[in-house]
Amino acid sequence: MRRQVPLVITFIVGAVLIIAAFIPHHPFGRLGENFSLYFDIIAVFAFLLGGGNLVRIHGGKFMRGIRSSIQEAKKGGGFWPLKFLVEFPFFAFGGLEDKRGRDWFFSLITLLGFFAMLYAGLFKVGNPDGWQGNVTNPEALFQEFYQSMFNPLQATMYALLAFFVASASYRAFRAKSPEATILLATAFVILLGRTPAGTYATDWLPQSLSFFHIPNLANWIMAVPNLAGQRAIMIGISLGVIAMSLRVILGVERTYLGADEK
Amino acid sequence: MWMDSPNWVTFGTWVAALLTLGIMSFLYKDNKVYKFCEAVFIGISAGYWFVSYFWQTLLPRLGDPLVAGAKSFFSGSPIWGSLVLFIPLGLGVMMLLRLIPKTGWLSRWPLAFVVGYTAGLRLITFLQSNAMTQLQNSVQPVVRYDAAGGFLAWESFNILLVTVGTFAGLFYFFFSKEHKGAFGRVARLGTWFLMITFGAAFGYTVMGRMSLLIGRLDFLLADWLKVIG
Amino acid sequence: MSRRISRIIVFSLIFGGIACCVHSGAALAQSPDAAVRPPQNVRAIDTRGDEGGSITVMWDLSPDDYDGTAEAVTVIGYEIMRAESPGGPFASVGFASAGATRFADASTHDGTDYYYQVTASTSSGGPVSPVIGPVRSSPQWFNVNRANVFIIGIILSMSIIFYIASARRGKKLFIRRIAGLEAVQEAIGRATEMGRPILYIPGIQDMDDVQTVAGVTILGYVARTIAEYDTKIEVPTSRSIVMSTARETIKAAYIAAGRPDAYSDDAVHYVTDEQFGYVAAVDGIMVRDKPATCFYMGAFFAESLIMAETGNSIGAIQIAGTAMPAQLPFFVAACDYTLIGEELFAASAYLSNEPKQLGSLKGQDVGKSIAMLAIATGVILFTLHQVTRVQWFMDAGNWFKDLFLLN
Amino acid sequence: MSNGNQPSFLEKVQALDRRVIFLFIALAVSLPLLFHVVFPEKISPIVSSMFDRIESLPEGSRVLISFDYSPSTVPEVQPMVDAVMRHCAARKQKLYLMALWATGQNITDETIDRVLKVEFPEYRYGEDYVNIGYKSGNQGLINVILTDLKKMYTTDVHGTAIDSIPMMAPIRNLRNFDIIFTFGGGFPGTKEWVLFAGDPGRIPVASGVTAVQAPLLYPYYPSQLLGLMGGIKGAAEYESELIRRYPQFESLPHPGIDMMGPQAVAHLVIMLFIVIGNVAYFATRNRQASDQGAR
Repeated sequence: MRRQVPLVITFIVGAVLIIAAFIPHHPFGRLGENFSLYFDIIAVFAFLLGGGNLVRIHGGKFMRGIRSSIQEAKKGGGFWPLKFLVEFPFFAFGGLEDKRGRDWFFSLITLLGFFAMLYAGLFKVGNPDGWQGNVTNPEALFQEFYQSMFNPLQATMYALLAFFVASASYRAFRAKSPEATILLATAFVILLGRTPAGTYATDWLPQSLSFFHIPNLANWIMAVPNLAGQRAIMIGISLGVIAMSLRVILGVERTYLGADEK
Repeated sequence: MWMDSPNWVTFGTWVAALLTLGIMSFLYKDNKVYKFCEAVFIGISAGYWFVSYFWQTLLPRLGDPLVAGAKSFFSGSPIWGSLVLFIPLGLGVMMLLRLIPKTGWLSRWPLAFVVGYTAGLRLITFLQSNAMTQLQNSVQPVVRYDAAGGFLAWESFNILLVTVGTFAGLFYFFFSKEHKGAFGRVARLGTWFLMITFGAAFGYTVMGRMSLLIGRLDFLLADWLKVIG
Repeated sequence: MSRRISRIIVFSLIFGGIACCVHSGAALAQSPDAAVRPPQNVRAIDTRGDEGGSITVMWDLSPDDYDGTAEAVTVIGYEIMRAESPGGPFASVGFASAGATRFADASTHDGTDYYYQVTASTSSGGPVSPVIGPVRSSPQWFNVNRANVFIIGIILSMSIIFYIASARRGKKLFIRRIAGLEAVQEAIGRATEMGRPILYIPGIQDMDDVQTVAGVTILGYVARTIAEYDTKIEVPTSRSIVMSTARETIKAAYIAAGRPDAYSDDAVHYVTDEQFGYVAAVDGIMVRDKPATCFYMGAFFAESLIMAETGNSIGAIQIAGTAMPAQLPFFVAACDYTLIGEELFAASAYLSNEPKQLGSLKGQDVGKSIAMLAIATGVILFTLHQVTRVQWFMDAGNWFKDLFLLN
Repeated sequence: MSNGNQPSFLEKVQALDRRVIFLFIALAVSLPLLFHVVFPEKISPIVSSMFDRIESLPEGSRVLISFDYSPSTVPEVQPMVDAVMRHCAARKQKLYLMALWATGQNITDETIDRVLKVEFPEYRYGEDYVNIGYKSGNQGLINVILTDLKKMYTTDVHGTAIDSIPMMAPIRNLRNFDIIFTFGGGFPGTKEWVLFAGDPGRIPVASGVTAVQAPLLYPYYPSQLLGLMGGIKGAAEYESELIRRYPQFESLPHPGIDMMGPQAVAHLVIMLFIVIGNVAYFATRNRQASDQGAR
């Protein structure tokens, strides 16, 4: 029973949604839109679980960590709050893999960041338009946090890719097999085609061989063989998705639903 | 406002610059500064997303319509539109029942809804956008003539190559046939086309990734250190 | 529905545009006072296959519209006028450019009687057609315009369902080895030997992406082996629903392996919805916990390479799978094994080793065969037309190609 | 493996610490930024065809520029727009500015304020340039204005009647323009301009798009598209050709060229590492083979 009901729900929701794609009449015509709204709402409720999980993990680390730090400070007597404050930096920046949970400091930072953002956002702190103001108003504290912290962190994390494409191509582009050689050669031509060097390298070629002019060759690769590969991947994916969806709707695949205890 | 004062702007730039350097230090090795930046990032981004969900989904799409529905209920107007919203509200609450061990099994209902929704919706969208559109684009003559009747060898060759490549690629994806013999050779050709696709996409993306790094370095050198104009 | 209408408009506009513009240069020289005739044979019907609220008006071109031979074009377009009584007042509801022969008025109320007339617009007013009507709009129960999607969907679905059913009846099916999936067992074994954890990333999208569903189901089979081997698994998620689903999945795997007591919710934890915040955390987990094996199964964006390169730097065995074409090159470059597109969706069926799941893989192959057959048919028809110049091949090819037209 | 336990130099190179690569990439990007390293960009035919067209058009020719993009693609697209605008203004051509994207209208104003008003103060609004702004309708809009521009545009962005703007007098439809430039990176954009204006109206269409979009549009060149610029590289090519012919522009910002310096060095560094990796790989493989042969 506990397992049957979810299977029936999945089947009905999936099947109805498929059929509704062909029925313009109310209420089926907008069923997809409505279900997508339901999904969004469920996702917000689920966030209470996710956010709760985040707070629980880091709250736990923080509590355990600070307790052991205080105990440490209490050892050997004396005025422990003062000792705690003096030792705090050492605790906070102890070893990276601190077995005694002294990296509670980082959990504290996460919690502070989380609640600061909630405070600034949910109460619209500093919003010139007050409660009615838009949460994305650039003058509010929420957006100020976004600009000075969120934005640089995100952009820098993204920018790390510049380094990783370099290290990945150094390691992966070795002519170890025919496949690897093709991968290497294609990437090399395209890379060359993106620099002035590509233009100069083949500039001397006569007009009749203009195809081998690197920028032309790069464009040709993008437009012809690349297209063929893309198409095969796309058609394959569509069939994969159709089969996956059918397995889920028909209840053939049910791993995600969990199992009954006992 | 106080946030517009030059000191505050400088402070904001310094915070941004130090966070930037902190993340970049990870390239050398993991360290405390990176860990600090990571902790900040996780905290504020999780908070940021929740605030966005709250103001942009929960209130306008559930809260406000329900309040409006309650108002019209008391004024005697029809409220069907907002009654329907009790479905997602109920499913959302069921989601939270995980927290109570006895009712935890009920949380599978919203999960079942979500997975059924995804399966039904994606089946149709992928059938349309991937399968049918690609098939439509693939159907074209592999022999071409220009308006005057002259044979367009190069164009014809290219289209033939795309068609052959698509077929070979699809051969590679066959699961119920061993990649052996003639079939195996075509499938191998398919992997070559896939490798060209991957190599091309890789090489082409490098420029965009470098632009991101240029953007960050430009911020550090121009906005923060002011050594370039 | 409005998409369908806009497609109709687009198509009529393409042909209309081509038709009228070739000669519109000449039109400028013409005196606008020359008497033009109105559009002929105006009809109005309820728009087919919609949810109501739309009426399609059609007409034959004014004889003074460009007809392929005329030297001059004087009609620059058609103004569609509507009223609720035959006597008017008529108000414009839209404009179609010269050469167009239909217009969908999407501002009607179902059940109301409407009357239409169409004006052939010139730069100085223009003649109007006779009034037609009444006509009403109404919603339909089947969208005939999508009949082709319906039929192709049925064909592909049936081929998959057929093989699921026949496998269930016990028919033996051959499925080839998939290297990336054969490596799963070995990769888990390696982590067990080394006493290091396994990191599983189910993508960064929510459960409404079918790739995430695939990622979570694969997690189910991976977790089964992990439960048997008693290896530690870590699943950081970037979405809360994925966290809940992954917990259910892993728990079920531990129960199936007969070790429900070994399961703990802590294996799966939420990090943040933010793409790069999530990656920052995953990178941190990698360099600190040093997992022996990393799985990346699901939908990925730019972060794919950040994770895969960091995973590589700690010497982990990495198995990736995604249907994001833009990220495949990076996984191929940085991981030991990569499931490409369709293989990601086949993985859970393959790993389950259940006949009916494997049957669906055979069904997918039949689907691919049908797709190739369709491409081949169309290509041959059009090529024959090019070579032989027999019009019939062109007509047949166009008919065939339109089967895959979305409208 | 080579004899002994010590890995040879070549083997060390093969398993190079990635931080060495990181260091080189950091230098490859930051040094050109610091020292303003620029490379002579050689203009490719696909860009020069449109440059030459502008160059060959007589003074007072009518150029339509459509701003079909949003702020998110400004960093990539704007350098191309600035370069083309400068070129047209230097050639004293009449600029007609419009947008298929709602977000394009503000960018148009911003570009006018930054480029035209500052660098070409003699340019008069309504006589030398006009901003007719954004209208909805995407390709439908193109289709209508192909036959009758004033059907859709009765006023410019400031609400001035089109008929009272001097430079609009000779314009009846798109065919009255000598060239159409479209800048963007999505829908609607270049494809729509080609299919709905360029092809049916036989009007030359030139385009500047994001690097991601460019490969999808190459098939239209040269029969349906006069020329195409893709991303920063396209901008750099156009800018350098512009500076070569009009040295007075050298002092103005040329973000395309500036960005291409670090780009080119970084690309070369990556290619260099690929070559080194392969040389080391083949060298050790050959030595392995000969070692085995000797035994």
